[in-house]
Amino acid sequence: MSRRLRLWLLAVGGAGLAAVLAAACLELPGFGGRSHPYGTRAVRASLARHTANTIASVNFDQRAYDTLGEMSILFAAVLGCVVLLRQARDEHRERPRPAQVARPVRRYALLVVPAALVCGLYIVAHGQLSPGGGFQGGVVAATALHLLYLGADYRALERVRPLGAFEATDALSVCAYLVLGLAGVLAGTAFLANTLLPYGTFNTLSSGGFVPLLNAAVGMEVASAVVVLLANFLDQAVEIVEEEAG
Amino acid sequence: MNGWILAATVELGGGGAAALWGVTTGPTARRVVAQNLTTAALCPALLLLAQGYGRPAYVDLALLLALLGPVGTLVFARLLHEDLEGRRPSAWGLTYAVAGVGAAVVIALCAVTGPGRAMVKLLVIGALLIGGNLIASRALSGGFRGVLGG
Amino acid sequence: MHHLLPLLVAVPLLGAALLAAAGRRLPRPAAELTGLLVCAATAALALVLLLNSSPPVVEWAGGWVPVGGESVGIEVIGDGPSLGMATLVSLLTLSALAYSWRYFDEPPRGHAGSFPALMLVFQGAMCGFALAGDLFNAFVFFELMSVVAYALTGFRIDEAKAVQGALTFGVVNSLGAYAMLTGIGLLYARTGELSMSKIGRGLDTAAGHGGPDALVLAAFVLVLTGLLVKAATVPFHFWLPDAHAVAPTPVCMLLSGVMVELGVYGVWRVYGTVFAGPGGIPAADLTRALVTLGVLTAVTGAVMCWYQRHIKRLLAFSTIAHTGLFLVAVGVLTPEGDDGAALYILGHAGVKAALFACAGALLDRFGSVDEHELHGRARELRATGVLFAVGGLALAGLPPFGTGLGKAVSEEAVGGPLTVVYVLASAVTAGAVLRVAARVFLGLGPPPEDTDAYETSGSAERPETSGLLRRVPDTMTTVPAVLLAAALAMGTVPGFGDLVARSVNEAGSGGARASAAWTLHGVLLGLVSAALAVALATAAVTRSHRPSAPAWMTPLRRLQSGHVGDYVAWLLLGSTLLAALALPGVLGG
Amino acid sequence: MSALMQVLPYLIAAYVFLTGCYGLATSRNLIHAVGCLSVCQVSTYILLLAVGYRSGGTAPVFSDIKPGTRPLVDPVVQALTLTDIVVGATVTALLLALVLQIVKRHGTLDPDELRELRG
Amino acid sequence: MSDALILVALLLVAATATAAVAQRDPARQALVLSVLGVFLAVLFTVLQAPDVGLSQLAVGAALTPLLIMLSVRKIRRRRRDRDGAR
Repeated sequence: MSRRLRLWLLAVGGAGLAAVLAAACLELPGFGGRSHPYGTRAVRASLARHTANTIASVNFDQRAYDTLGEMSILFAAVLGCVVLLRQARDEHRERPRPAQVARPVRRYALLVVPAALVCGLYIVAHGQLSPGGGFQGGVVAATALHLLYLGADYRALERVRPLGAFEATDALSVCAYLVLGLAGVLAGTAFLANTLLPYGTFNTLSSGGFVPLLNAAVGMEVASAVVVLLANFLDQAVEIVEEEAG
Repeated sequence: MNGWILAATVELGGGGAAALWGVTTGPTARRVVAQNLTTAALCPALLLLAQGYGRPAYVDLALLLALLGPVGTLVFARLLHEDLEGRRPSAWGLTYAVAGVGAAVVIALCAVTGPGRAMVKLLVIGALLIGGNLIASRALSGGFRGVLGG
Repeated sequence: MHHLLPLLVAVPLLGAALLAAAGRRLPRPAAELTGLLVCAATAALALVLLLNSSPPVVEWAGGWVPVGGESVGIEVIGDGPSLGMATLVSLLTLSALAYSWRYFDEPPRGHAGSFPALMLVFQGAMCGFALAGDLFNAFVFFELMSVVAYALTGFRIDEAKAVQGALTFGVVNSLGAYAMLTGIGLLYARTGELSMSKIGRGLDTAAGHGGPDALVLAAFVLVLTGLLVKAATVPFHFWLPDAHAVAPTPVCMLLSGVMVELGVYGVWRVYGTVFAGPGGIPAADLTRALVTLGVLTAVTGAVMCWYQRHIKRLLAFSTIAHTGLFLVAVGVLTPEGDDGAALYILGHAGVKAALFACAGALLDRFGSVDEHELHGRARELRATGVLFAVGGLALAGLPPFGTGLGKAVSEEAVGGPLTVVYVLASAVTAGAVLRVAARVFLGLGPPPEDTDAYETSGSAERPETSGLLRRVPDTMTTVPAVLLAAALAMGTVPGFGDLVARSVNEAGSGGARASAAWTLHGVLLGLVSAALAVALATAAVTRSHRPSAPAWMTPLRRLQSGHVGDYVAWLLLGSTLLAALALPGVLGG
Repeated sequence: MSALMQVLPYLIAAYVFLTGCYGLATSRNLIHAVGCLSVCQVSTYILLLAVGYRSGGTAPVFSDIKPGTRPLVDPVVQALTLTDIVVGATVTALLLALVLQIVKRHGTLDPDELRELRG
Repeated sequence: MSDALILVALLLVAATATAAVAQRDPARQALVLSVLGVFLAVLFTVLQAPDVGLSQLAVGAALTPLLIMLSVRKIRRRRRDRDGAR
């Protein structure tokens, strides 16, 4: 199809969809309205289970089944990337040459890596209390690890990154989440039912029943998944070379 | 209604628009500098917002931005070093000005919060923000000179 | 019992996670055996639940049973259609895994478990989507199923076509999913709920006596865009041939056999639960939209199918044609239509998976799936040839295959001139399959000449096994044979049709009952289709020179350009078309 | 001002979606196309959060406020958006992986130059 | 007043999204996307969704640009190798 024809199609389709969307926007309840029945119920349910962060309660208790799907998406995507970015038949690996980085940058990186890891851990651990949680903290911790690549070089990163262990952790965290869910079925309540553990004291680290456990499982999963994901992309960008040209 | 939110609006409007203009025009090297300054300009806005809404919990966002913003810039500095070669961008005047704004905001907030854990957190954010920014600027203006392979 | 419903998702996911965790240590046969066992266990669980699904059960994940009609949890539906789809998914995954036993040449080094693990995640995702009673949950599993499908489609990274098809698939389906999510956001804004049944009630309450408004229309269009992209309805269908022609054969069996049909199932479920009330989209408008698009899909799919030479691509277009037929049956909104679509989907899954399995055998034996190149070369593969031909006849709806029963019931339900579409679409697609069978397995007719037409040939494909096979392994003939036998059983086991009809109607049509059994009318129409298919195939094979595609076909073929940008433009146009088709009811209301 | 503010966030979400689609359809570079797809997804975040916003409300996170003292915004849409962001990141990663393989096998990033899978 | 703040954040996001689509060079687009991530985080804070803001910062400001830039680098390196071999 020619570019011109495609633009015409796009114009017609886009205009139609724009009209539909605009008409719908005018019918939507005004921005900032007060009616949120599900939201109100969610807040009540969260307080009843002593979870200070309602969003964590929705994610890891009320709609924990959605989060199972979400973490499976991440798990599947990592598995998919490992498969798609594997070394093909006509490729080989080349050791990257060591990089030289200005000293202040190197120092900054070495200083910030532990700070970022602590920060990531803090965000995961306080997930059920303050904003944050397994996902956010996991990404921070995993991304921070790559400061070693940015500030030093790829070999430094590879030294602290046993890939097999991270892959296994990724999968085992998914297992842990599922096993926690299945515990509910075995106990005769329901899948992912948060009824087995005491709800604890409101606004403390151990409150919310199994919310902190699920949160930790997601945190581990996300951190190791992001490490594996980035490792595959880094391998492509740095190590893997195609054999013949043309 | 309070002045904190007003200040945040001004900071967001001014800093944001400038950052947007900087990152969409000009040579690549200039754009990376603008990307770096976005972090520096918006992190104080997040701190002001947390204060304005009366929600100390929102400070975590500023912490994360102060931590990850420079990391993002280092990504570009490392992976775009061919583009940065030759025309080393530096906007030291602007960098110091933005860092100054950040410092001023942190100091003002410290004065309001008073001593305690919250103040320590603010100071950590301030240190990370300003330190990270200066380092990232340094990296952009030649920190990776002589980088090989990897 | 109902507490076990979410296990249909949890068990395959657990199996996949264990496989991935142990993947580095596990030898390949152990990994594949684990995959088979977990899959079989899920299938057994689905069957047990299916047998206990009358009356329909509902499970609240997390144990958030509604208090005073209000819940914060997620609804998981266990009625006949949802568990039926889950069972179909599980059984088909089982057969795909059995088919791929010792199949791929080279699992990624150190990741022997990754293919079975991905297949298990795929199974879990499709089960989750089938069981979802909550709109956002449906979106999550929709996306999970898509993500796995992209990875599986691009599995053979050495193939230029495979990675391109997977990317097109990924972009178009993701965009469809985002459209669906936007629609869910609109519905949430109006009703403040996420459970499908509560959204439906919320829409009715909000509309009062006024009927639907622009917001309902937009939400309908956006949610259906997502589902119809999955169901490969014209003009959202372009990704399907590109993806199905290039995916590994066991994956094709799942994609064509059940994933696409899940889109149709989603349309049925979402319309029936969310938009069927007075505050939703009026029945006449839905019928107009679905029947128009369905007929368009059936015709386009059938015509394009006829002019393919790449065998897997040909089968992919035939899936498109049949999906159009399912949509028409669902679109007439009668209990009989639902029954017909359900039976047709069941039969079609077995037949289409068997046909893909046979095409896979050709690919691995000869390194080609090109009709012209393979002319007469596959004489030695008697068993595969017989299966392929029988599959073709079953595709035409020859009684007593399950496809025939489904087609007959659907034809009865739609009635009138639409019957012609059913007969023609199934005859043309089946004719194409039989033509391939005659040329490839029997070497009938003169070898077709190559033209430099705008088309994808299937020559010089890399086999999926390590090197070309010397003989086709038993699994590769047993699996299609079993699948065809199952399709045959669906039409012959007495009472099967009624059983399906009863469980579908119990869930969907508010107690209305229809019976689904062979009628004289249906048998005759099935015979007519089959005869027509044979006639078409004979005519094509015996013509002395291959008539190149007529001139009016060229624009149609050019539309299938393999270009992501084109497909995105079509997606937007399609949603506009959908809105236009559903508009009268909103204006009138 | 306030009448406009009633619908503006929704309209901006719709605008961003269509802009992303435009970029996707006219893209000459597959990496750019993947970026445009993530722009499309941004629109869903904006829409969902705009739907859940409540004037004068604050986040339902009770680590630093007492329950019941202030009006609250809707927590459910926030949870949905969180899921959505994860989905977006993973889809981006997966599609980029496919793009890398396309470059290897086809030697080009321009969708106009991909000459397989036609007709 | 808070309306004005929301307005500013929304307009910034809309403008940046447009710019992200208009930048045809992937490396430059990644820069804009990273800025878009930060603006979105601010918008989410303004809409009282700090949790979402945090994950947007983590994903949008660091992870996605890193992924895109690694892809760009791979392609550039490949091109360089090809040119060198010729």
